[in-house]
Amino acid sequence: MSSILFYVLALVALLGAAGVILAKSPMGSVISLLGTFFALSVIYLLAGFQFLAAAQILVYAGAILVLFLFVIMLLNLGAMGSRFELSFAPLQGGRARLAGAIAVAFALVGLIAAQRTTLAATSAPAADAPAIDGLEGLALELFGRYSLPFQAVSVLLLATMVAVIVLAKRQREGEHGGERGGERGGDPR
Amino acid sequence: MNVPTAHLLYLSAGLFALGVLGFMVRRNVIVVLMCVELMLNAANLAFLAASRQHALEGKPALQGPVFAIFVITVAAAEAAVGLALIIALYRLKQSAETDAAAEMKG
Amino acid sequence: MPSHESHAWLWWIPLLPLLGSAIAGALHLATLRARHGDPQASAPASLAPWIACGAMLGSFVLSVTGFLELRELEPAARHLASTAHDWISIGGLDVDLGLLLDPLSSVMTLVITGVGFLIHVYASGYMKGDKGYGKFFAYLNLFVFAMLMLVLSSSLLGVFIGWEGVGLCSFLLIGFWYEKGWPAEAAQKAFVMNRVGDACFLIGSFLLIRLFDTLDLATIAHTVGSTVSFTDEQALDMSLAALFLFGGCCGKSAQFPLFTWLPDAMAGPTPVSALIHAATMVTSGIYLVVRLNPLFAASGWVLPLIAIVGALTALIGGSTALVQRDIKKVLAYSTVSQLGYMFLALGSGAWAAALFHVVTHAFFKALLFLGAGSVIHGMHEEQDMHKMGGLRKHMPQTYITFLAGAAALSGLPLLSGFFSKDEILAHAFANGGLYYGLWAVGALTAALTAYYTWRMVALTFFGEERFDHHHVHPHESPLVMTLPLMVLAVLSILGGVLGLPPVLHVPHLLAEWLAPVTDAGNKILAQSPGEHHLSHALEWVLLGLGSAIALGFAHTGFHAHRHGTAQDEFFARKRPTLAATLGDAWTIDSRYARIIVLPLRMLSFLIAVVVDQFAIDGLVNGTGRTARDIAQHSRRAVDGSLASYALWMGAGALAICALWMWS
Amino acid sequence: MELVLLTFLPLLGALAVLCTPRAAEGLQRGIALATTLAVAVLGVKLFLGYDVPGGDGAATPYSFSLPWFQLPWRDGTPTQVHFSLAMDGISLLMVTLTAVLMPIVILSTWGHVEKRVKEFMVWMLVMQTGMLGTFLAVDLVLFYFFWEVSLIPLYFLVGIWGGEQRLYATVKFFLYTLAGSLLMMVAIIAILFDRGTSDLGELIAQLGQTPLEQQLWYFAAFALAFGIKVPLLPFHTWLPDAHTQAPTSGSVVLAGVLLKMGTYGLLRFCIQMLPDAAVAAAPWMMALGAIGILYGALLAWAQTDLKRLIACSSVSHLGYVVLGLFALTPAGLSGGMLQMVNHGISTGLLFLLVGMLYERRHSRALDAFGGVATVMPLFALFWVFTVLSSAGLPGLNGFVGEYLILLGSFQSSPLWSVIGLTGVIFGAVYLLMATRKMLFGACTNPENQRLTDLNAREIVLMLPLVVLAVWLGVRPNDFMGKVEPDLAEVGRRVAVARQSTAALEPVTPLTEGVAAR
Repeated sequence: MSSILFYVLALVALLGAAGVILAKSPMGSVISLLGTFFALSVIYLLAGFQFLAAAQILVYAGAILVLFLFVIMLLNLGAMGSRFELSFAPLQGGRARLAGAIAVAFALVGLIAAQRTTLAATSAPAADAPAIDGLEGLALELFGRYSLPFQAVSVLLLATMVAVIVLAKRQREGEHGGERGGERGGDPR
Repeated sequence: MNVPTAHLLYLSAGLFALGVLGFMVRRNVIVVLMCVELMLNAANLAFLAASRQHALEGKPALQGPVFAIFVITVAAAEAAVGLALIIALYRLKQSAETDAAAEMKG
Repeated sequence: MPSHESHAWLWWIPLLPLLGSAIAGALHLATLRARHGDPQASAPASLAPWIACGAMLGSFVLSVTGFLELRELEPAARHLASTAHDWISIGGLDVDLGLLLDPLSSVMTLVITGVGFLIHVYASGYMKGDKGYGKFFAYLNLFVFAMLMLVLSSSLLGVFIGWEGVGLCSFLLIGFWYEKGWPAEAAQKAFVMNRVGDACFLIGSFLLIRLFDTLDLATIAHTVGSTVSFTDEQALDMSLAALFLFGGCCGKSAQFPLFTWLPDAMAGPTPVSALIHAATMVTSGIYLVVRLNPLFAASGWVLPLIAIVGALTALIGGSTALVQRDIKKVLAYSTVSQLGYMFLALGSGAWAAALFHVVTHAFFKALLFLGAGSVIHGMHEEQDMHKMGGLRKHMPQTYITFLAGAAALSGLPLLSGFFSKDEILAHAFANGGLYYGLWAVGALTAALTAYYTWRMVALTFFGEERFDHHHVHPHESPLVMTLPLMVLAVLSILGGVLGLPPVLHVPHLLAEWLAPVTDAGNKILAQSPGEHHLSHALEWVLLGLGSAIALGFAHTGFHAHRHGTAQDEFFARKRPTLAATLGDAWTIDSRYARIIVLPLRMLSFLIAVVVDQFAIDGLVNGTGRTARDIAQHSRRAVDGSLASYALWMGAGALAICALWMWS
Repeated sequence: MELVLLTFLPLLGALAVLCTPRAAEGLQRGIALATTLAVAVLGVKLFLGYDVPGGDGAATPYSFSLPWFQLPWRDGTPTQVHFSLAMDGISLLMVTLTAVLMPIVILSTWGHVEKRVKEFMVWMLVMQTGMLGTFLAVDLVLFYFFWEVSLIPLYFLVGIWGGEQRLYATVKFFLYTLAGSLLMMVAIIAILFDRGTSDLGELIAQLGQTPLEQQLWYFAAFALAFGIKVPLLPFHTWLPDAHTQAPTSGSVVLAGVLLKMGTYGLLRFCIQMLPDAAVAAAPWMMALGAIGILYGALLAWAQTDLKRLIACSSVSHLGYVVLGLFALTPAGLSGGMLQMVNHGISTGLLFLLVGMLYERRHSRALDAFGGVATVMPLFALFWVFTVLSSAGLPGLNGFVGEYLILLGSFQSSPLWSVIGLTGVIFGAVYLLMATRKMLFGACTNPENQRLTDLNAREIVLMLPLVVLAVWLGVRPNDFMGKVEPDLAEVGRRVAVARQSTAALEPVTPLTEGVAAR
């Protein structure tokens, strides 16, 4: 029974992904992306990764997508009230055809790579088998072997925060630097 | 679910291909960023599929999730910086179209 | 082999002229500096002729003492070798520079220094007042030094030093009046043609090294003379060596292929023509062949070739001299013709006869050139015979001496020319076979010689005076010029005594004197087929025939032109094409210009412009340009649109995946 | 120890010049002249003191070695690169020529270098260090180091003080030579890692064992690098440009010494170090040399610019040297060696004379002159003397070298020797053509009439070279006596190689074709 659920969720994920590309307004893309994330989260659950399913929802859907939403609202890009339309405009034109070809090629590469791996089909695990990413195993791994990358990632996050503040801060008058283009007349360039 | 790992990987390939397509086709920078997120998710899925396979064969399978976690954090950082850039770009050019910023040419 | 104790004094024979040349040169430079002061000062240079003549006299005296010393020694051991200076001992090549006075070189030194001294005395009068007075004597003495080195050196490379030194001095002296422009071209032509000959000379020397592993002339002559049989490979090398050495001689002694420089060399002052282009330099080729006579004797087919080239050159020279209007050109072509005779003699194996003709020719040709010089000097640089005539009244001494020279040249009986020329013809006749034809050509040329000589005498000294009197006042040359003429006249008349024909039962002085040198060659020739001596009766017939030809054609030549240039105009009108071709030495020179010089000049232009600038340079600059173009194109790809960058990234990532998949 | 002093004395001089104030040009010239004179004195002392090493292979009297740096090699053991200089018979003549020529070059700059004298002197002295080092280096890496050091200064000398299109000329010259030397570097590295040592002595002993195929590849790389520098036929187009645009002193040094680094390299690294490959490639190199002679001569004949004509004559003269060296006979090798020195002297003199003419008349076109001899007799005297020395008149220096080369090449292959011999004829043609156009004829052009004759400085400048030319012509043994043993040694090694290659199956044309490029 759960295999059928997987294929349904797979389809949902793919449609969501397509939705992201084809949505007319960025708001539409955000929503379809949200759909993909939910589908993926359930797939993780089915595959036995409980922690990661939760993480997917909390971090991806909860944090990153909210951030996107926030930015779209801030720059009022998406037409608020409109329906969720799709438009195939981006797929027209020579450039799009080339992009399509590259995307198809990537898909093929992925498929061939997947076939080549020796991962034969296996029997279903017992329904109540413990989660693969059991917390204590994961914690031991994360803070044991991968403690260095863990520290590195935390530094990365710190750096990102600093960068974001500097980049997005609105320049108040009297401070030089940053927004030069705007204040002083037309830039000669 | 006794779905063969290969199918999981097909899904991941499909998602990745769509991500790439969006990345190259869309003109709105925010959607491009989203496609990048999509690609990263596809990668995550592939990690976990492999980890699931190792777990089913009884081998230690914790590397997958750990990498997935790292991918998530990196994706978060990348999205944050990307969006900050978009805000700065928007303030400069009043538009989020990729073609707006075309001065940096050879 | 050379006597053991070394005669260091021999070195003084060539070194005296060298010293003279250095001092004269210094004097010339002194006058240059003095001339910066006042343009007329030429005091220092006036010393130059005394020093030059002194040096010549000194070396003549030394040559005579050397000759006398040789006479005491009994014939087989007549060699005076000097201390050898170790010149090159590099890379397996050992060359020692030493001087060797033996009968052959002593005769040559006597002629060079003797006639040279007379010419120096003459030149001190002829060149007086010339701006480069000191420089002239410096070059003249340098020339004599080079000629003496050529004649006295014991090794072939020593000869080559003289060989090129002589070429250099003839270049400097022909182009002496370089302000006039065309003498410089004549000088360059002479030097380049000599260089062609020298290149053949060098190849000959390489072959000799390959054969005998030494360049010492005595050893080479000795080895060839004493070796009984040669392998055919060696024989080929020897004939090739002989051929190439003969090529060198052609260049230097103006024989058929390389003779066109001699008539142009008349651009130089007349004493130069007398010394270099009559008496000494042009005879160096004959000296070399006589010096290596065993090699040439044993070289099989090369000897007849030399004879043919000699006869051909004689004919060309003789026929061209018939129609020349410039008195010096007549003498120049006559020299070419007489040199042809000498090589005809060498070709028929008569080494002594050839050298005898060298000596007599030196006397009467120098006399004729100096006589012509005195005429030109008197006529204020006028050289065209059609503008002369009746000068015998104005220049009696020059006229008489000129007559003696002309008589000797045309071979009138009992004079030196008669004996030497007929001896050559007799030897040619004796060889039989092919040489009969060559004898006929020789006899014909003897007739032509008599004709053009007396035509020259008639046009210059007889008939009415064809020059305008108020401009030109012909006058007799000063004593310092006419005295050498008289001495040379006496020598031309009595010169025959050196080599009286055997039929008169009187010893042939020169042949006996040269015996030690020419024996080896004669022995080899004796072995070759064909009888080589004439019966007495046949000799008398030949003598009679020779004198008949000489007298007859001299008479016709003189009387045809006695009354002026009518005969020349008549001939030019009736046979214009023949007159033109003969006038231009059978158009050989213009053909050289068209067939050799022009294509080479085009080739050099082709190389310089097409191959060098266009092809190779084009290639080099081309690579530079293509690099820049590639950079230009790739710059356009960076056009600032994010979308295209995204595409490039996608394609790049795809390529890497594909590569990774299929590696 | 003297070798280190000899090599780095010019560098000290350069530093001294650097410390002088910019305006003190007289002082700068003085220091440069003093340094070069000191180097000349030291060079001559070393030359005179050089006694031929006794038995075979005895250590050469002057040698100096110091470990320099290490390079990782196979299985951990590092290769040691030495800073080793040594002067043996082969480099003796060239070192002395470099030392003696430089003071003359510096003295000649009084006439034509006015602006930025300080940098000029510094670059000249640095170049001298580079040149001396190149001839003395006995370690491949060190050789390459000095090769580059001597290359860069000339780029600036021609580039700053040159003629009108100096930039084009100097960039072309620099890139051309650099491309060649990079290839050489590849070969050096390959040898270093193949044999584990870069010391010439050991390499000479060991390189015999490497397979002929590999030797040919090394030979090709070295021959190409040196071929460009010599310049051999197809790679010569940079020389006329570099010479016409270079200042007089620059072209004297370029012609006098730098071109010989190419032929010296051919002798040292292509023949002495790789005898088997040299024997295999000899016919091709002799062909290039002989054709180069004719090509250079015809090229010179068609030139209208005087300096370009002399540059093309250098192509022809160095064709002789290559013809001589690759004849691989004792006469050829010694002739090639001697001709290197001769060419330095006669072409150096020619360029000095053209420089003096250029300083007075500011034109190099042949047609601009005519009848100069009437106005400048002393100049005419020196010019005719140098032309004769360059054309190889016996009694002057050109002849002995030329004769030995032609004799040597005749012994190994008569065809190329005869072709080279025609070069003798054309050599006279273009030199005399230039002399006639310039010196003889009537002096009509008013500008020519105002020319002043040579002054004392210029005569003193040329006297040493004139004396050397006559001395080399009359007594060449004094110079070659010291060089003979080493060249004989090279000749012996080549003879041995010739037998062994004759025993080997003949080299397949392919590899030979490779070696030819």
